[in-house]
Amino acid sequence: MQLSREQLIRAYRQMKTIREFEERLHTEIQTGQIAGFTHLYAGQEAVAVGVCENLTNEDYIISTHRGHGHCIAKGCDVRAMMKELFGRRDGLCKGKGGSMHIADVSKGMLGANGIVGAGAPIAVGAAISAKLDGNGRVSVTFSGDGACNQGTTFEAMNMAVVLKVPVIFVFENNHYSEHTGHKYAVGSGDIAARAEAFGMRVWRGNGSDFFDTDQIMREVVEYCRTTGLPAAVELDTERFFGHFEGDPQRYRGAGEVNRLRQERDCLTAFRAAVVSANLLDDAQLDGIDVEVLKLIDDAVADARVAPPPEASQVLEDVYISY
Amino acid sequence: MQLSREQLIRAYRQMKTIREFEERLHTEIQTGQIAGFTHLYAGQEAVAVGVCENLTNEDYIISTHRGHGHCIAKGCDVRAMMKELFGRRDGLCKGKGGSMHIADVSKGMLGANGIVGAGAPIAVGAAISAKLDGNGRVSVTFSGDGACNQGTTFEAMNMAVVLKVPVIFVFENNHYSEHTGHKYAVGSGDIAARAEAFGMRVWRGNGSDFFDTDQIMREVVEYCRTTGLPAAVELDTERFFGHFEGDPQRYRGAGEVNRLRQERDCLTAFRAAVVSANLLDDAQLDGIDVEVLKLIDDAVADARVAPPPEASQVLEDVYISY
Amino acid sequence: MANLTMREAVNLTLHQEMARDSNVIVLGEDVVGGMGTAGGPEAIGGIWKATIGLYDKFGAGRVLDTPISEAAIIGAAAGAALTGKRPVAELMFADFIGVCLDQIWNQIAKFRYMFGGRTRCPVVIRITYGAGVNAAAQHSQAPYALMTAIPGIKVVMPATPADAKGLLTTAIRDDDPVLFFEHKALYAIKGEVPDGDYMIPFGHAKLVREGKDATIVTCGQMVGFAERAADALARDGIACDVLDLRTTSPLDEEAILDSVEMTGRLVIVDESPPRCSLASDISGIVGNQAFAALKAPIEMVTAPHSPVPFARELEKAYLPSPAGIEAAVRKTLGYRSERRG
Amino acid sequence: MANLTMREAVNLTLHQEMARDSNVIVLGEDVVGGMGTAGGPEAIGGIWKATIGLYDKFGAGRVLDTPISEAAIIGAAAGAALTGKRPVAELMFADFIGVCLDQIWNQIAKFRYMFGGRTRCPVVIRITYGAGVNAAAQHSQAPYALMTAIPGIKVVMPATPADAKGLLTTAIRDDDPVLFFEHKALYAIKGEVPDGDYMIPFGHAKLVREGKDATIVTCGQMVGFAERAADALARDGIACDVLDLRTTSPLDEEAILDSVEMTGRLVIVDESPPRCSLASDISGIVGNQAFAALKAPIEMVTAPHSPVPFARELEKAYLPSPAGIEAAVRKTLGYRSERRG
Ligand SMILES: Cc1ncc(C[n+]2csc(CCOP(=O)(O)OP(=O)(O)O)c2C)c(N)n1
Ligand SMILES: Cc1ncc(C[n+]2csc(CCOP(=O)(O)OP(=O)(O)O)c2C)c(N)n1
Ligand SMILES: [Mg+2]
Ligand SMILES: [Mg+2]
Repeated sequence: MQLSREQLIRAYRQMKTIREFEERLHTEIQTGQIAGFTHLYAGQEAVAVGVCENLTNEDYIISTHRGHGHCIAKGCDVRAMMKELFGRRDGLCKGKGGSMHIADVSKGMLGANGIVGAGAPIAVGAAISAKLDGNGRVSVTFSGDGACNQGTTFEAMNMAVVLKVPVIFVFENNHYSEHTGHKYAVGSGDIAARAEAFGMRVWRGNGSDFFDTDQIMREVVEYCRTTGLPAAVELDTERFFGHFEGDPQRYRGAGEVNRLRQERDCLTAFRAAVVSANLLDDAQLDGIDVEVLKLIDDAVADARVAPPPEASQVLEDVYISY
Repeated sequence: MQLSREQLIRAYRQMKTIREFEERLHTEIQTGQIAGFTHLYAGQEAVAVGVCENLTNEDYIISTHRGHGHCIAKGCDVRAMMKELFGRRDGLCKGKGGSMHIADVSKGMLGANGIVGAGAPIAVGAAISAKLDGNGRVSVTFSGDGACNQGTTFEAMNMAVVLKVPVIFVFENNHYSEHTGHKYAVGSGDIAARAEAFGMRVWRGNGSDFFDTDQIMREVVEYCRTTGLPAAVELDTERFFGHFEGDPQRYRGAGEVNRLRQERDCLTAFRAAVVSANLLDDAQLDGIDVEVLKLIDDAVADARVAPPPEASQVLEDVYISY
Repeated sequence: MANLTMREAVNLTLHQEMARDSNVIVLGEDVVGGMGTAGGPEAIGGIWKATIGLYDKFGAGRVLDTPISEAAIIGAAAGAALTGKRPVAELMFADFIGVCLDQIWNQIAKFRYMFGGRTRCPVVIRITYGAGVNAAAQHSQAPYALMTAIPGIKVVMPATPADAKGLLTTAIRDDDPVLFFEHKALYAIKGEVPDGDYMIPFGHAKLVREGKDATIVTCGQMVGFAERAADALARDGIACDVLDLRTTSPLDEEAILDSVEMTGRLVIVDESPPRCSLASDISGIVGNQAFAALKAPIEMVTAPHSPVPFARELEKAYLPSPAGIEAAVRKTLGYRSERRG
Repeated sequence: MANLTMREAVNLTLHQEMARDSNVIVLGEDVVGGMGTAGGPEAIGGIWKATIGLYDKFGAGRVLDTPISEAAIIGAAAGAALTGKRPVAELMFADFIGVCLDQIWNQIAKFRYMFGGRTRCPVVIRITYGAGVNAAAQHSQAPYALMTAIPGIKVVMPATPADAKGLLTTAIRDDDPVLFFEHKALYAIKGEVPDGDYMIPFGHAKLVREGKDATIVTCGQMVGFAERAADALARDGIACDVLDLRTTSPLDEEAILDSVEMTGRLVIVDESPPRCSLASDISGIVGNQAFAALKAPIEMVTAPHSPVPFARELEKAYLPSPAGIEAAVRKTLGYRSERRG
């Protein structure tokens, strides 16, 4: 492990924040206060954090319908995010976007996206900017094992190779697209091989292991920054909740979620690794847990009482001038 | 060579018919009688014929914007085709389709298509029918080296693998998409490798050589008919005219077209092969040439004087009932 | 008669038509559900549950679960239709027309025409649409105008479970391509649905309220809104014809013109933004063909020229409301002619 | 002033704007041409020649030749715009909106709104459109209504070389996304084009003929057709206002209403099929807002409800014609009011 103590603490705090954010949403949604479709990221934290800890504030990411984790990992304001999900006037997107369109371009987070596969070409565009500006930035697009069957994802990979731009295609293979298994829907089952066939370098790793993901991403980001070329990473990971909140998950094997939470929890693995290596101790980690829980508590308390948008705001922000 | 004399004669006649059809169109277009955008197939005949000679009347093909060759090879009526290109009332499509939409579904020719990449998913659908009907038919989709970058082509390949349907993706790599070289626009340069990454079997061959193409297609069609699975074939070939009629072709190397016509003419190669192997003689082939030329002459003469559509027909054939 | 939700009515119709004609096939994302999982096929039975039970009954050959590839789904439906099948494709959200428009607009709608009338392409595309469940900008749109504008396809907008059955049966048996819009906020609404073979012809609007004071024309989710408005107005003695179009292409111009010629006043209610909308379409037709009959300007009650917002308060402000419809009727009734003529 | 074709005017404007602002980039299929060939880059200079010379001048970093992947082209433009560039993407034919609608409709048009106003997406998409060159059903359409219907984008329809320059300059400097429709049959038409910096504001229609008898509203290729009709009518002493909209979103309602309030008679000319069209859109607005001023039904001259056919005779029958416009004006003038009122 090449990470400093600060880096380890930061990574843990980020992963834990995502986890608690999602766990809390899961319960808040039952209360009926949060409207719309919500896709929770719990279980996949090591991917978002493993990727974003290797990026600067100035690098770009494009997310998916399952975007909270990427948002938090890229440094978006957790309280403003919570308000957004509650549909509040001073939510991150003024209550206009909601879960599937949560974004903060000022943080290089170019949006969750409700259209599966739409993000990949947009990430190519961000990489075009980076290349043209010569600022060494890279652009990352997250896609699921389902999204890897959408035409835009392929077009984007080919275009990135043709235009030689520094975009990183991160494939989060959580084995499901909605209620369908990836073994069924992904032709060969091998996502990275597809990227490779377009002529880019690819990596594969364990997305439930922060250290593996971090290590790979260090290499990938370094590769893309220095060569200016695209690359792809397939990370094996797990989602702990349903596809969306309300999903009865009958497609899961018996006890599957429990087993995953036991065996494939990136937070548990992280704690075990750093404690056994004497890098951090349980008390320190517990302290972070308390802080994170307080942050989420406060965010929810805030969001609950925050004012909703005015009806008149429906017509604001359509154009800059018209 | 495993082909009978009849088969050889048929193959030659088909290739020659395509060639003369296109050569004649090239001159007819100069006269201004033929309107619209026309993409000529000359140079690629061994592909269309090598593929279609291995199909039955009942198998399906879907073509591209460069569709005349596929049409003829699949058995469409050459006179009706010519009338269609002249925009005549009793053209193959009543003058409504023209070059880019020429079709005869009764012949299993599901249409030229003006939208690059649109044919591939449609071919998957035809293969779904074939599978469901259990009639052993296969479905073939032709795509260029340009079309292989369009999202629909990838989606179709993946879907064919997932649904396990007998569709054959024939990639005609003529090294150009419009005025762009395939080395530039096709990521790795290797089209078949992309198909392979979806988990299907692939073949590669010389699409300027009828015998190579025929041999491969025999294997491929046999494979798809018996397994019911998809496959892909990349065939290296050459186009002898511009992308469309009127293209100044400045992107070509000096003398390139002449050289290709010298060295990569499938008709010349065919003749040399069958004559040197004593399978057919020059006189026989010359006889076919004369017949073909007469057919084309007649078709043009017919088409020139055929009546145009009535203005009122513009509103016919939009719906079956409305 | 059975009391069913619209979702159940759709499901029942699919069962009946698949049983009736072995050429009917169903395809789309998660229309089976659970493929390649430990839970197994039909573990979920379709994200909207509209296709539940079909896989068990008719098998993998006729009920095809697809990858997330809408362009290939619609294209595959097109190819199957050209070769003798009657595919019913499911598009999970109407907003996804964005990724497969070509196959609808440039392929399916045009095959027959481009091929000189020498083929048919009997595809049905079932599309879930509309706002009201806070699904925000990319999962709430109502792009039926975009589809109505396309020559070569028919557009169906059921407003009740019974209509869903009658119109879907007609759609599946129709030899032209049909886009069948199912409003997600109507899925759980219940109603009496006729048993057995039940077909409703296209191009015939349904008069759901009768009245000589003004005409309200609408379709889909807005029918219920218009009925509420009409009922409220009725309490004040204002009687409206409320026409549920049922299909927007073909459009029942006769029924609209007949009503407007009687009432002289027209309100069109449309869930989409105003520009180049179905509301403007009908306004243009009526303004041209019933000009002399009009006693007041045609009022259009539509969503605003904005994307669909997420927050409850905003989405409520976005959607046309019964109160807004009522106000429009009162406005047209209050109009006093000052026409030069 | 210089006498230029519309194609040259577009090319000149791209040169000027790229020279003026280093954030302006150009991308699309064959916008360079000859990449990866023996002839080398710029060997052809863009299929429409509208982008010729840009690669030589501004280099591969700012002039990006792309694979045939329209969704990725428009998506890449979106991403570049979100991160500070002003991309001008070329869509070779408007019909290809079919394969990239999502990126226009659900992404570019909605980013600012979905993100709560906290970003901008200054993309320009140049789109070649329209019938008249026998390119048949998939290469001849005029889907500006479909784009006009989308909240969040602006739609520009230049009818002359000068307007092409003035409006494209404005489009590139605009902070909102703009769809810029170039009619392929107008590319070779010549006209005087102002030198230097030349901007035309959006939302201001141009009065190209003046007359108090009737109003003709149109845009794009149809402007020339309408002028021919107006000139023919003028010979019979019938004087028409002919309004070239220049932009359909924003729409210059004022100019239309002002003219109709004067003439009382309106003919709208639209190259698209009739349903949910720009013609119906304007008809709806005028019928509502200038009801009292209308002396006759609004006439709409549009293409029929059919795909675009191939054969010359059929395409001619498909397109609105100057004679058809003339007839519509005569029809509206011949109308004698029998309104009940
Ligand atoms: C174009 C499009 N098609 C379908 C959907 C519906 N949908 C939302 S998420 C999803 C599954 C995505 O699976 P995957 O990419 O593996 O991401 P995950 O949900 O596992 O994070 C689907 C089909 C959509 N939003 N957009
Ligand atoms: C979706 C779409 N994009 C672009 C075009 C314009 N276009 C027509 S043919 C062509 C090149 C196709 O190249 P390839 O697939 O190699 O076929 P070839 O012309 O070599 O036969 C292009 C870009 C189109 N018709 N459709
Ligand atoms: Mg997944
Ligand atoms: Mg090619």
